[in-house]
Amino acid sequence: KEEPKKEEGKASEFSVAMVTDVGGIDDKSFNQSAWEGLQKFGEENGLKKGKGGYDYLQSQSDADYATNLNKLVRNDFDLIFGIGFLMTDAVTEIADQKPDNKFAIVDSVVEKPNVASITFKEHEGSFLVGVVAGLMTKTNKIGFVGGMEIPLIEKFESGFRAGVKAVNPNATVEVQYAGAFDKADKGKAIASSMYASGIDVIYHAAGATGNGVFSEAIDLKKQDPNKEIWVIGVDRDQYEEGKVPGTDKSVTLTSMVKRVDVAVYDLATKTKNGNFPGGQAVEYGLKEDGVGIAPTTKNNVPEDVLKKVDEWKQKIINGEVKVPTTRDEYKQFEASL
Amino acid sequence: MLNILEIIIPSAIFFAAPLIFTALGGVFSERSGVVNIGLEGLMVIGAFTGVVFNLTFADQFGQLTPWLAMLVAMVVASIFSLMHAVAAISLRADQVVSGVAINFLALGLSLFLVKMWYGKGQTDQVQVGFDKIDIPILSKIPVIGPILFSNGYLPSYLAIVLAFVVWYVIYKTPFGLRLRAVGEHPMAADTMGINVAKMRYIAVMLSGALAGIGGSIYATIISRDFSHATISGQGFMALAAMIFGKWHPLGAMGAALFFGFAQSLSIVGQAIPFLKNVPTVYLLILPYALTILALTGFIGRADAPKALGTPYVKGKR
Amino acid sequence: MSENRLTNILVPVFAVILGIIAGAIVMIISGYDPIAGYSALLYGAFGDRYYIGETIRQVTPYILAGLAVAFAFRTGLFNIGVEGQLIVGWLAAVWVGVAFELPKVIHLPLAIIAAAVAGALWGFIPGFLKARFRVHEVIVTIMMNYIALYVSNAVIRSVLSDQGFKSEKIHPSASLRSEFLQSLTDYSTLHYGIIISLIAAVVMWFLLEKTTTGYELRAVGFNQHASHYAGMNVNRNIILAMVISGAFAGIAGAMEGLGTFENVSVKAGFTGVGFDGIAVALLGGNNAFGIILAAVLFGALKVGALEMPSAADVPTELVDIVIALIIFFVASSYLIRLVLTRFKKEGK
Amino acid sequence: MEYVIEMLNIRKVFGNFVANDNITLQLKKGEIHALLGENGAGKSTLMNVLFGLYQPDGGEIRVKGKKVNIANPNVANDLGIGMVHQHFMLVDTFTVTENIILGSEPTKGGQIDIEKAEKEVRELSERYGLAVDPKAKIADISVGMQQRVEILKTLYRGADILIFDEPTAVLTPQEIQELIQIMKALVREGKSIILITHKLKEIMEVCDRVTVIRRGKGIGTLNVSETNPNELASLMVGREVHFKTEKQPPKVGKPVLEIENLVVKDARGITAVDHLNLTVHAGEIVGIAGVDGNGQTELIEAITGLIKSESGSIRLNGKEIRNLTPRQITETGVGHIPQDRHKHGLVLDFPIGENMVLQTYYKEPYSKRGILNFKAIYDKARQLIREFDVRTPDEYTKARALSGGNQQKAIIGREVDRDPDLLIAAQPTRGLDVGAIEFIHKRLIEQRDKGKAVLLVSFELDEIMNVSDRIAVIYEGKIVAIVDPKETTEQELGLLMAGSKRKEAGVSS
Ligand SMILES: Nc1ncnc2c1ncn2[C@@H]1O[C@H](COP(=O)(O)OP(=O)(O)OP(=O)(O)O)[C@@H](O)[C@H]1O
Ligand SMILES: Nc1ncnc2c1ncn2[C@@H]1O[C@H](COP(=O)(O)OP(=O)(O)OP(=O)(O)O)[C@@H](O)[C@H]1O
Ligand SMILES: [Mg+2]
Ligand SMILES: [Mg+2]
Repeated sequence: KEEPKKEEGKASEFSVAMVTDVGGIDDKSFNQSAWEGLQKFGEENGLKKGKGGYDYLQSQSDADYATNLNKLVRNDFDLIFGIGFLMTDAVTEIADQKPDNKFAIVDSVVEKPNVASITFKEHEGSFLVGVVAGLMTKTNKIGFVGGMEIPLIEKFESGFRAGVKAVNPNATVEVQYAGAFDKADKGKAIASSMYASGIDVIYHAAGATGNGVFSEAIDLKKQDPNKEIWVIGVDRDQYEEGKVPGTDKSVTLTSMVKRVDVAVYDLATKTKNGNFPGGQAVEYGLKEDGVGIAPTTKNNVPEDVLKKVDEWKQKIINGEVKVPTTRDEYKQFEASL
Repeated sequence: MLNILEIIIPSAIFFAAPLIFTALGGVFSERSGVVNIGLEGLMVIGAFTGVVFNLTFADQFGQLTPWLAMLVAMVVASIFSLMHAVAAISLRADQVVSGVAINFLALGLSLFLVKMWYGKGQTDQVQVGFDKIDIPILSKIPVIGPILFSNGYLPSYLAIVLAFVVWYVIYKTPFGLRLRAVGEHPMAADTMGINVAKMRYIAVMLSGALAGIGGSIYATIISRDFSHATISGQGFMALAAMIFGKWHPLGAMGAALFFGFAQSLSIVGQAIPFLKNVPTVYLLILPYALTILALTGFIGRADAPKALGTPYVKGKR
Repeated sequence: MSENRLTNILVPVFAVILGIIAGAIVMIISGYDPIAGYSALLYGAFGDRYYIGETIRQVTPYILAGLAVAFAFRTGLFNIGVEGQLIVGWLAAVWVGVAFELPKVIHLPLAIIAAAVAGALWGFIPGFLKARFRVHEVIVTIMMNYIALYVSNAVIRSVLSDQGFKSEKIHPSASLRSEFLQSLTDYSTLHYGIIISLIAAVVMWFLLEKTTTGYELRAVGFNQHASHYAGMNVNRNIILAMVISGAFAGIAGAMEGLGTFENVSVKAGFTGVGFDGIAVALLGGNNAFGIILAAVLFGALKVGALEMPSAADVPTELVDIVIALIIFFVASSYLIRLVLTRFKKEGK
Repeated sequence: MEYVIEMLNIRKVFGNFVANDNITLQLKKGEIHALLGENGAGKSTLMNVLFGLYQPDGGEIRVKGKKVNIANPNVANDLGIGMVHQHFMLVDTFTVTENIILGSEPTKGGQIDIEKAEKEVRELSERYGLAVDPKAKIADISVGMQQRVEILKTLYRGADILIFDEPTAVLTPQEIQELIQIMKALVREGKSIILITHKLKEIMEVCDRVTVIRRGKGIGTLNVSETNPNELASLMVGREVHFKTEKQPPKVGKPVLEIENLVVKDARGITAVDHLNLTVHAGEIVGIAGVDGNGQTELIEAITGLIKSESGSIRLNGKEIRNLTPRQITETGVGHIPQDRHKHGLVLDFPIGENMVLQTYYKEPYSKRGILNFKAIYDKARQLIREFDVRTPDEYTKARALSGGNQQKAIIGREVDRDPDLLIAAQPTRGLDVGAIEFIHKRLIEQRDKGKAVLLVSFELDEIMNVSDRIAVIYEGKIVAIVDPKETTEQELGLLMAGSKRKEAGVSS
């Protein structure tokens, strides 16, 4: 259970809460990250967890989003986050119904005056890990495992492929979708077939399905410690997930981190200070430090590669390189190389 | 082509192993006349117990942990299945209803405990899993060695061996004969001095034990943690495998391997050149469509044990 | 006779009470406050007109899913495929809701019928395979669930959207939503679907108990040989039972598509409503009226549970435990009956 | 006097119902002792108490003078008591041997020693003249052989006291004779036997003593040599019983059922009915006599449309009905009292009332435009219950709760009430007591007298001889002889049924 927070910060004038999708605040992904941001905000402002402070509600099914958002409205939270693109409709609807309340949505855009939208340039972060993969691969065969084939994940895919191609035109990227974000068995089977076919780096954007990718890589590594195979994590720093038991090594090459916590913290602070960006869509990219590669990358990636990554990062930030977000854009990007 | 088989077959076997264990459990239970659609829930308990044990005791037991976790999961799931046994055998419950209750309870209880113990919706990742192995000697056989005996997990091979053991037990030993008698005609068994209730209790608990193993190896090898999504439908697939295999241990194993094969084909298929342009949805539904086709085409009707689903009440005609 | 009927009613009531008591014990053992927990639950289900609206909204598909399971059950078939039939029904309803623009009196019924037909078709396949090839309906319906999930996702992606993850919103003319109901319940997602599901319950009762078709279906469910002997077409009845069951499930999907969500999105997994329908049907004793009550109970538990973590710090999973125990006690009704008879005897 | 079994003042109560009310039965060593009573008199209950399936609520049991408590069948087995149940206790999917050894299997290294078991079974079967095939599946063997398996089960366990609960109800005359020989052989080996049967002739033939019970009460024990069937019947029923059913000479009319060259295959694809010819006229009862398994079942199922026939012709009142659906055939005017009342005759979980309209529910007045009219249905049910003396608490009671005899009466009521031109009755009195049999025979004759054609299939020669106006003997799927019951004997019929050709004319093929 939650450790009791400082009690003196009694019902202050500003309260904030979020609704997670079914993943919950410990999904090792954006829900967890968002909650970390909210916790940080709450603690720094002396709020307590619960009504009148900061809080979250977890949804048990798609049908719960609206109910949970509504519940938070009823509990008079000043700013209410819907976490995840799945919540788009529910946020749109409640924003209409409660025009006097302030809402925010992460990973999607809702065009309402009382909704602030937060999205990320996942393609930019993916591009960077793509650069890492392209430079680190020995076999010139790289894999991408997506959760579901939806536009959001397509952004990861396109950015990643662009990053690989940019630094290593000879490398091929094999793309597979598991069809779900919670099918570790499929993740494992896909990883197994990819590694068996000579792929040595797999980037997963597949939530819990990615657990299977990690488990396969770890098992292979345990069987043959000399095997050079890697996983690239997503959303958070997944270095720990890649730890090979009995060693201090990790199969995690790098991770594409998405700073939902930063964005959530940011927006909550703005709103508290009376600068609620209602009706706006704020996009967090490399420039805003909203996406990037994990600091643990240095454990497995040599200095010169990191340097290259930094160069590309600068190019993206100053607009020299426009990272593709769809497959069509990727085709153009590829042609332009 | 061989290369493709080297990819498909080991992954088929690893997909199939938890299903084989669980389906064999189902064979015991249903052969004794007790419907067990609670297999899903029993797998959940197995997965939960296996992961929690592994996380808690990995430091003490080291490499032995996953095996001990498997045994503990077996015991706990078997105790849990007692609920189904009491309801279905002693309390004459509708066995389907009781099985549904088991499924709900297993998931609710284990997630409740996870929240209580770990303060979150899922456990951490287990650190000590089963190792991938090449079976000595056998894996050196040309052609089939790499396909069948390399890159596998010991529990997977154990599952296949167990199917033969179960076959032996059910068809060659007095215990098996009595078990089948109880499932076909409990009153006849009763008049022959066989304790129907006792046989059924044993059978249901065996089903719990085996489903517990199935769940725990699934969680340890594949998901590595326990959450609401760890076991999602595998128990039902095992049930299907058991019916598909006509309540026969080797049939159930064959069906489970078939599911594993279809599943693995649907994944690896995306990488096979001539399947590459097939829309993914066709590959995704492949395992399920193939199963239906197989049932329709060449398996035909399966006869369930005659007394399946009916509580035995002494002296009732 | 009437004493028997009384027992039939008392059994689920006792099961519910025992389930709730057991849930309280679980809470006490694990260090939660059962009174706070249940108060939160109750408040979250009925404490406010908004919550009442949400509860009724949740009850709506439960009734239909329960009817679908029960209908098959009564005719001797176990339809685990309600989930898949619901998904295709949902898809079909939204498809019609998006693709056409018609007057409401035509559009709404058309969308619901489309859902019923889609569900019926999904039920037809296992029914047909059972009738024609004696293939066990349990396996086929399990497999059909997965096929429904993947196929509907593919359709949403490639037909109902441009590789997107959800369809457009349905036209208002196909919607079950109503300003009136929303204003009545302070913007809950309550919609007119509840009326449809209540009508469906009456239809099921009437069809099964009062018509010759229902007579045949029940006869086939109990004894195929005697039904064949009596001149009934056994195979036709097996198929019909699955088709009607599937139609109920399809309409349950329409409730989600035309009422609760007004669109359909790619699903990562099952909705669970179809599986909960099994429990609803069983608790409701597979009869229409019982199913309504059971659906209300389940709906209230599910919606009310959302209030428990925030108001009483109790994990929502507790409700799943309570539900499971209730089903368990219903299953073990023999025990309750035994106690009841003992009690009655002593009372005399 | 040495008694091997003494059941003294046994009382057994089910709920409020006293099934055994202080019944006493004493069995001497080496005797065959009959237990006689109407359906539901409590015979099976008493024997189940002795075999340990039920616990008595009063009285005591002594075995060889020693008071015992038979808590379960295992105890009974240990005391040397074996029981051949009224409803066979055999696992269909097992072999003969597996059924026999079940529960006391010989093993070798933890594995069933099936060879040893088969050898023992073979030895045992030779010793007592109980011919069985140890390797055959129960589902594939005849009822007679199944019964021999039941007997072997008890002998295998070393029983020397054997209980036979209505063993002859399901047997053909030949098989009954064989069984009688077997019982005599068993007694010669020093075994003692309790035999339950409704057939007084059998009692007279093989039994030494007989105990009669009526409605749960013991009426008394008699020496068979000092009594006669009439006395036994009236003791059992409590009134006079007529064995020969009175009937007028038939007024034979036009042909109703005409079968020509009918060929039917059984479930395994073997020809069961082989170019069979048969005609049944209005106003006559044709009885089909034959040993079980000579195509009777397939013949009836083909006529009633339950299975498809290969070729030939079946005409009803001149109209071809071969391979029509059961419903079309029923509507043409065929009524059918099926052989297996639980499987075909009734939906056991329906109330009696709904069972009464199983073929007519879709017609007025029972339904109109697809809506059932329960008032009409239950009115009809009440009428039939009254007319056919169906003993049931009410018309809402589930058919399952009725005794076999009453279930049968309900079926007959339903079929007769539809007023069919052809009534097919298959084993209509199997397992019923004399009172019920008398009632049913009267009803069949009543139909005939109303100008209907009746086709009766029965393994009971008595019944065939008594009720039929003409007897058609079926052998290997053909009608091998048509005889007049007044001009034949049981011996002759028995020979014909066994396939020996008749010298005189009248042989049709
Ligand atoms: N398990 C039971 N529960 C309740 N009542 C029973 C049970 N078994 C038998 N009875 C009652 O006991 C009576 C005697 O039944 P029993 O089977 O002993 O009759 P029977 O003499 O063997 O009849 P039959 O000649 O038809 O075999 C029945 O009429 C029935 O009312
Ligand atoms: N288990 C039981 N519970 C309640 N009543 C029973 C039970 N078994 C039998 N009976 C009652 O026993 C009575 C006679 O049953 P029984 O089976 O002895 O009849 P029967 O004429 O021998 O039937 P059958 O021809 O099937 O042997 C019926 O009235 C029935 O209600
Ligand atoms: Mg009887
Ligand atoms: Mg009897």
